Amino acid sequence: QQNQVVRIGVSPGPHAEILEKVKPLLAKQGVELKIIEFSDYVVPNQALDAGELEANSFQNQPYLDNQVKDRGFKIETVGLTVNFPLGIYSSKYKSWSEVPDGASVAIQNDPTNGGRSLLLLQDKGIIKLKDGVGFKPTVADITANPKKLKIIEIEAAQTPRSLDDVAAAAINTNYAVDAKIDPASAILREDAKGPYVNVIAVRSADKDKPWVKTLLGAYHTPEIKAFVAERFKGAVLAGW
Amino acid sequence: MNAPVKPDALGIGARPFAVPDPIIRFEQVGKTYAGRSRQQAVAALSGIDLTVPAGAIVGVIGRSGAGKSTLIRLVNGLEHATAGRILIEGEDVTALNEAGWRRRRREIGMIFQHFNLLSSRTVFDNVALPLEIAGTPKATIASKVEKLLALVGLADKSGRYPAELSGGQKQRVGIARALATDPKLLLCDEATSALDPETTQSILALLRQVNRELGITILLITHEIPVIKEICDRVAVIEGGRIVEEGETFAVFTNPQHPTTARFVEAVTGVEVPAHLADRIRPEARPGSEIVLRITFTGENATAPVISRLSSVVGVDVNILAGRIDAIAGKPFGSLLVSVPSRIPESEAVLGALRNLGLKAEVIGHVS
Amino acid sequence: MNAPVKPDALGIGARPFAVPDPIIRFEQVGKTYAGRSRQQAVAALSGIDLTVPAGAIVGVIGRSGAGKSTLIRLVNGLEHATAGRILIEGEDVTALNEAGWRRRRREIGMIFQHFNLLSSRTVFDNVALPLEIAGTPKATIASKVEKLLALVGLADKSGRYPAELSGGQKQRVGIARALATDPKLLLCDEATSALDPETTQSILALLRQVNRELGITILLITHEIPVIKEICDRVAVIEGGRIVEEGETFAVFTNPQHPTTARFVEAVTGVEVPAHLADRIRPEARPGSEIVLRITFTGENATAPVISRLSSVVGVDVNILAGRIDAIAGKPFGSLLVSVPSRIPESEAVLGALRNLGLKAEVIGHVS
Amino acid sequence: MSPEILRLIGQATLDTLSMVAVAAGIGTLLGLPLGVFLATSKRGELFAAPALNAALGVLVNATRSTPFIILVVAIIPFTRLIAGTSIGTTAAIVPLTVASVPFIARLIEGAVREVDQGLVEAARAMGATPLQIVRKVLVPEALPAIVLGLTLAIVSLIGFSAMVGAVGGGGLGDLGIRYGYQRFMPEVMATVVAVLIVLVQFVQSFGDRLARRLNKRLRQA
Amino acid sequence: MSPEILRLIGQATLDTLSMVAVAAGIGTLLGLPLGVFLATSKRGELFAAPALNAALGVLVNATRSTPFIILVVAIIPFTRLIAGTSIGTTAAIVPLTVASVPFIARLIEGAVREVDQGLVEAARAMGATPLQIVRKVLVPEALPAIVLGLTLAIVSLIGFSAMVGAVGGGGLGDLGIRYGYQRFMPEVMATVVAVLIVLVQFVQSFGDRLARRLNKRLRQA
Ligand SMILES: Nc1ncnc2c1ncn2[C@@H]1O[C@H](COP(=O)(O)OP(=O)(O)OP(=O)(O)O)[C@@H](O)[C@H]1O
Ligand SMILES: Nc1ncnc2c1ncn2[C@@H]1O[C@H](COP(=O)(O)OP(=O)(O)OP(=O)(O)O)[C@@H](O)[C@H]1O
Ligand SMILES: [Mg+2]
Ligand SMILES: [Mg+2]
Repeated sequence: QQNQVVRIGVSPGPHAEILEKVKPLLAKQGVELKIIEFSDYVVPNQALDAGELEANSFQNQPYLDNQVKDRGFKIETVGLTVNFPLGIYSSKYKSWSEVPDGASVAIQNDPTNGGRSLLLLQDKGIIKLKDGVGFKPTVADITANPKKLKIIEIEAAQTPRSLDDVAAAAINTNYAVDAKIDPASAILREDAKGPYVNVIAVRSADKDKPWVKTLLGAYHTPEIKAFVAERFKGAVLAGW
Repeated sequence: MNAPVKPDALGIGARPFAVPDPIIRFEQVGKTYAGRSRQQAVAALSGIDLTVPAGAIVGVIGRSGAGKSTLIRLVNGLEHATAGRILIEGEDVTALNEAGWRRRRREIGMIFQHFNLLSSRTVFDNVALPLEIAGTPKATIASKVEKLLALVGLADKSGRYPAELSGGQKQRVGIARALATDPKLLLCDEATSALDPETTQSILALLRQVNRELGITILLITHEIPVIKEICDRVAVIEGGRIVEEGETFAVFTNPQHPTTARFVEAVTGVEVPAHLADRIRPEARPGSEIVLRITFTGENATAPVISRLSSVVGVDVNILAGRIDAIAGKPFGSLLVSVPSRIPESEAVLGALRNLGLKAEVIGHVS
Repeated sequence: MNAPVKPDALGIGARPFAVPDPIIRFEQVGKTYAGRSRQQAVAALSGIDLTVPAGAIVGVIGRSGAGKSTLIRLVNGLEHATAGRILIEGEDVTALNEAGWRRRRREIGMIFQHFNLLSSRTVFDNVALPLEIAGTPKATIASKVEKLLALVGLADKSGRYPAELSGGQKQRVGIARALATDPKLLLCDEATSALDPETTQSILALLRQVNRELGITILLITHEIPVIKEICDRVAVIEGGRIVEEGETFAVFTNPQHPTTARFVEAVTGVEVPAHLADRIRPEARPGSEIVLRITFTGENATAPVISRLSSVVGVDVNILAGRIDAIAGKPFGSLLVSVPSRIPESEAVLGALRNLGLKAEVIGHVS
Repeated sequence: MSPEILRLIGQATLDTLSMVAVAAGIGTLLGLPLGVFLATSKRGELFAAPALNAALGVLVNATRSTPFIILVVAIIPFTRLIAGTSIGTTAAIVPLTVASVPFIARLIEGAVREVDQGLVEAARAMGATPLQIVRKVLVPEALPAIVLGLTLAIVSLIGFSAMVGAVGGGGLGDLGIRYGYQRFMPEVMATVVAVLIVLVQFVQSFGDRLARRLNKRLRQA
Repeated sequence: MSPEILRLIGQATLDTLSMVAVAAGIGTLLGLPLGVFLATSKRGELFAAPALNAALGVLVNATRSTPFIILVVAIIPFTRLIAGTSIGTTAAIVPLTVASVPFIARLIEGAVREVDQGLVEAARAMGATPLQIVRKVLVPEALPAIVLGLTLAIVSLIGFSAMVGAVGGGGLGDLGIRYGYQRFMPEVMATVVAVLIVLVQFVQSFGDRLARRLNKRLRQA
């Protein structure tokens, strides 16, 4: 019995929901999980670094690396969580080939998701990005855009709502599911095995604390895997 | 306008032949202000009967808080009567709605006790306001306003804002504004209270002129007796929310029936004993003292050479101590405080002579 | 207080022995209001020399817009002079900062022309305000305020808000407020303009009382001559921003030097020809017509039995047409409009007799 | 800073200006009558219509209480109807305007309530229609306060417009958040904030000055 | 709706109430003197200190013009100093308060500017100190307008508090955004908005009523 309180920062949505399921499992082992939702993607890292959280679970590795590089946080990954494959959807066209030149494409306006969408477009040979931009390209990094696509950046949760206004929109799968869009209807889709598996991060100093093992142990259980599969119906994939 | 002519308490409607409706008639009007929380309601007016004939200038006097402003504000619906009814040109306005009032108000000018000038408008634009509201063409407005400003002596203040004016100047803007639309009826709430006597005179002359030339009826509130005296045909005296006396100005002032009126009249007739005399007056005669008499002159005999006749007929020296002979509504009127030797035969003779001349003479006391 | 006593234009400081500093002294004071954009500046006052001795009641009269309010507002620093200097108790206040003014103002009460009552405070709390500001204890405030409200006749309005008061009631609250702190100096800007004659009398009596009993100096602005007449020791007449005449009230009113003063005095002495007479007056005599004379009485001979002597000595009927005999600053004073037969010997005799009595007599015209 | 970023800042400034200008303009156009009506339609007032007053009050409160982003989503169909799309700067103007109307209305309501009732009485005594009273008395007399209120509203809108990044509205606030904050480019953040401060400072000084100039109640010394 | 959601809504309502209450309370405490000072410290005014006035003006404008999320992050060290943490409801109150102070100050400035200068003159003529003038004249006379201004501010804060989700602040707006907006649960969104409307409606009615009761200038018929 550890009788330990662990404050964990999450983004609203699947991360929070999954951890709600982890919570009772941990409680049995004497770890009280306090889930704190943030609607921002910088504050959870900042709060973790400052000691106001013990862990967070909302980001993927490339994003974390960037944050650490930019802001010098002393935090690091201790385990993988889930992956939200990202797709490009359209309510007007059945396949990407139908999308005409000069069409507008909505992508997310936060660096991670937006960057991911741009990388997806590059992977599919639709645009070219500056060499060596890493995981955080911006619209400004586009070097070739033969289809003359108009890239429109809007909030991630807003992209499903913009489908009627654009030719195609990049949508995180979790939002697609919530918005009752079938993830299978994507006209472009990230490869399942991308670098974008989300992680649980803790302060470097804490990484060997016993509760970290307990937390990961409770997370990486078949029960949770089953919950993810059942609850998100393929939109969120267990990444461990 | 077309309401049936009914007999009323004042007897005007009771005449057997049709008379024009009075422009305003109050019938048993009362006004009670609802009190704020924990404060009592205030009965500002009660049982008011008053008639303002078309074309007349009617004055209302009364002490501070008597209900004068309330009375005048009932006439253009800024306050609503809580009892009785008010007829304007025969129409019962007690239950008039705002649209109905609007029609009426276009024909009624009002000079406010507190001016109520728009701070955001220049003097010119303040006077132009009622004309704009009435939809008068711009060019007409300009000439009309300039004429009015000249009349009230403010031609040079045309472009100024109210904040740049003196108290009396503001009042004059209010007067010009009320006259701008040549209303049928003009309500004046202390229209000259902030003005010096000379300016007051010129404003009263202006009011008299619009009354005579344009037939504008004027209901005028004031506490300045000279103003009433100067231009009012009729006067109502209000006290504690009731009209205690009403009638032709001359009749009311020469023969006041109510103590309030009498006190007001004292001020105009100057029978008040001046302070320097009051100290010296004794109730009983002393050797060599003189009797102080107050002689009241009413219209007819004031032009008779009373004092000089007294002297020549009775053969005593009549010393005028104080007093006033004035013109009220065009008729001379007043009273004098005189002293005559208090020796018995002479004083008796003086009092007798005065009685014979039909004058009221009152012994105030003795002075030595 | 301790400024060196210097000779000045008015000669008061020139006396060889030390005299107390006057409470206020204006020395060549000017005040120009800067104009708003595109409007000219207004020279409201210029070259003002005026002395208010401690303990005196000094009146300022003048026509609307003459600069009276501006003058009074200079005394407590609500406006700042743009020329000359002002001494209060010998201290030059022209360059006083706000803290300095604050000290002074605690000793100066002011009644505003526009009342300036706080809408958010009841009558009681409005009167209490200056006491609160002066840090008076609560209990003292309560008794003081109640006494004052009773004095101005508003005891029953204590809990009301200004919006519930009549014009005159508001003015009385302003008066009570100004008196609350027993100031050394009281500035009254048209303190009684909204009051009826009786209330005015009682307020003036109150002012006289505080002047006599507490030695409060009063600088009083008014356009009501009776007010000046009633309580002012000295009077200054202001016209177009300049003092055109200044002196003891009696002297100024009996022997006005400036036409403006004369016009004001006309109002108080009633020598104005009443309208009903004016129409009938002709420049030339006709058979059987009478001469209309204006006889001016000054203090000394007003008590002499002039009219009756005329009658008995000259043997003519003297008909008093209009006029006033009044008390100005405690001395009788006035003028009468009389008519005497215009037959040559009698009229000549009358004029001669009047001259002999030292009276000013002026022929106005002839009336038949 | 790269010329690209500078270009972005320039564009964002233009976007902010156009969004705020249009939202404030239309907000005033609609908020003014609404505010005046709210101020004058309670029982016993000029336009007495207590039921409509209450209804509009609830509508205004509803719009004011809905979080902006939820408002954006809730009115997407309306936005599409007006702007033809629900995303981009033009589309962002619609929710911004919808949010500004009740805000401006409340500010104007407050200003109008302060007008001396004696002046309204004077106009009524002249037989003025309610509309004339509004146009010739209430609005001109409340103008200095209205100008201060609009200044407050415009400054608030500048802040508010940072939220329209959600629908790709762009503008300075959004740029500051996305580049400066999320991408950790402190110099972009600083520049954006500096531009915003200058902008707001300018709006505020102008508003203050205008309000003073319009206030004819102040005595000039 | 699940009982869990209902519980969340209950908690969020409490969070919103506490955040807004504290922010409005402290905002008023600080915004009132600041607003009064801004209204009275220009050249030639009661507290004439044009330089300080200008400096505070810029500070207020700076705070007002910085997008809320940037403000939140910018003042994290300060938040930690005050609240001991930079996340959660308690911490969220700090930036909310910081944002509310200049907003309330501007509203109060506007209200104070409308006070009849004649009354200030009357108090000055009594020898009142500037502070006495503020306490006995400016604030009481502006009170109805101040109450309306604070009502506006509180309603705005309720809206504003939706943004504190960024630091895990919680509250109704945040709940609406997280569940209703991000998780596409329209019924949560609707419920949250309904609660917000009721809340705002209550605040607004109360403010309106209080302002009317405090306004002694209105004549009672
Ligand atoms: N703030 C101002 N700006 C410009 N002119 C002003 C200002 N205040 C007063 N005046 C002008 O200065 C002159 C004197 O004004 P003041 O108020 O002193 O007159 P007053 O003698 O008190 O008149 P009243 O008896 O009508 O009150 C007037 O012509 C007035 O228009
Ligand atoms: N809104 C109100 N609420 C309560 N009482 C009021 C209200 N208005 C006036 N009164 C009271 O009604 C009475 C009559 O007021 P009114 O204004 O008619 O007096 P007035 O004769 O015009 O006096 P003044 O000569 O002083 O102007 C006063 O006692 C006053 O206090
Ligand atoms: Mg009155
Ligand atoms: Mg004056």
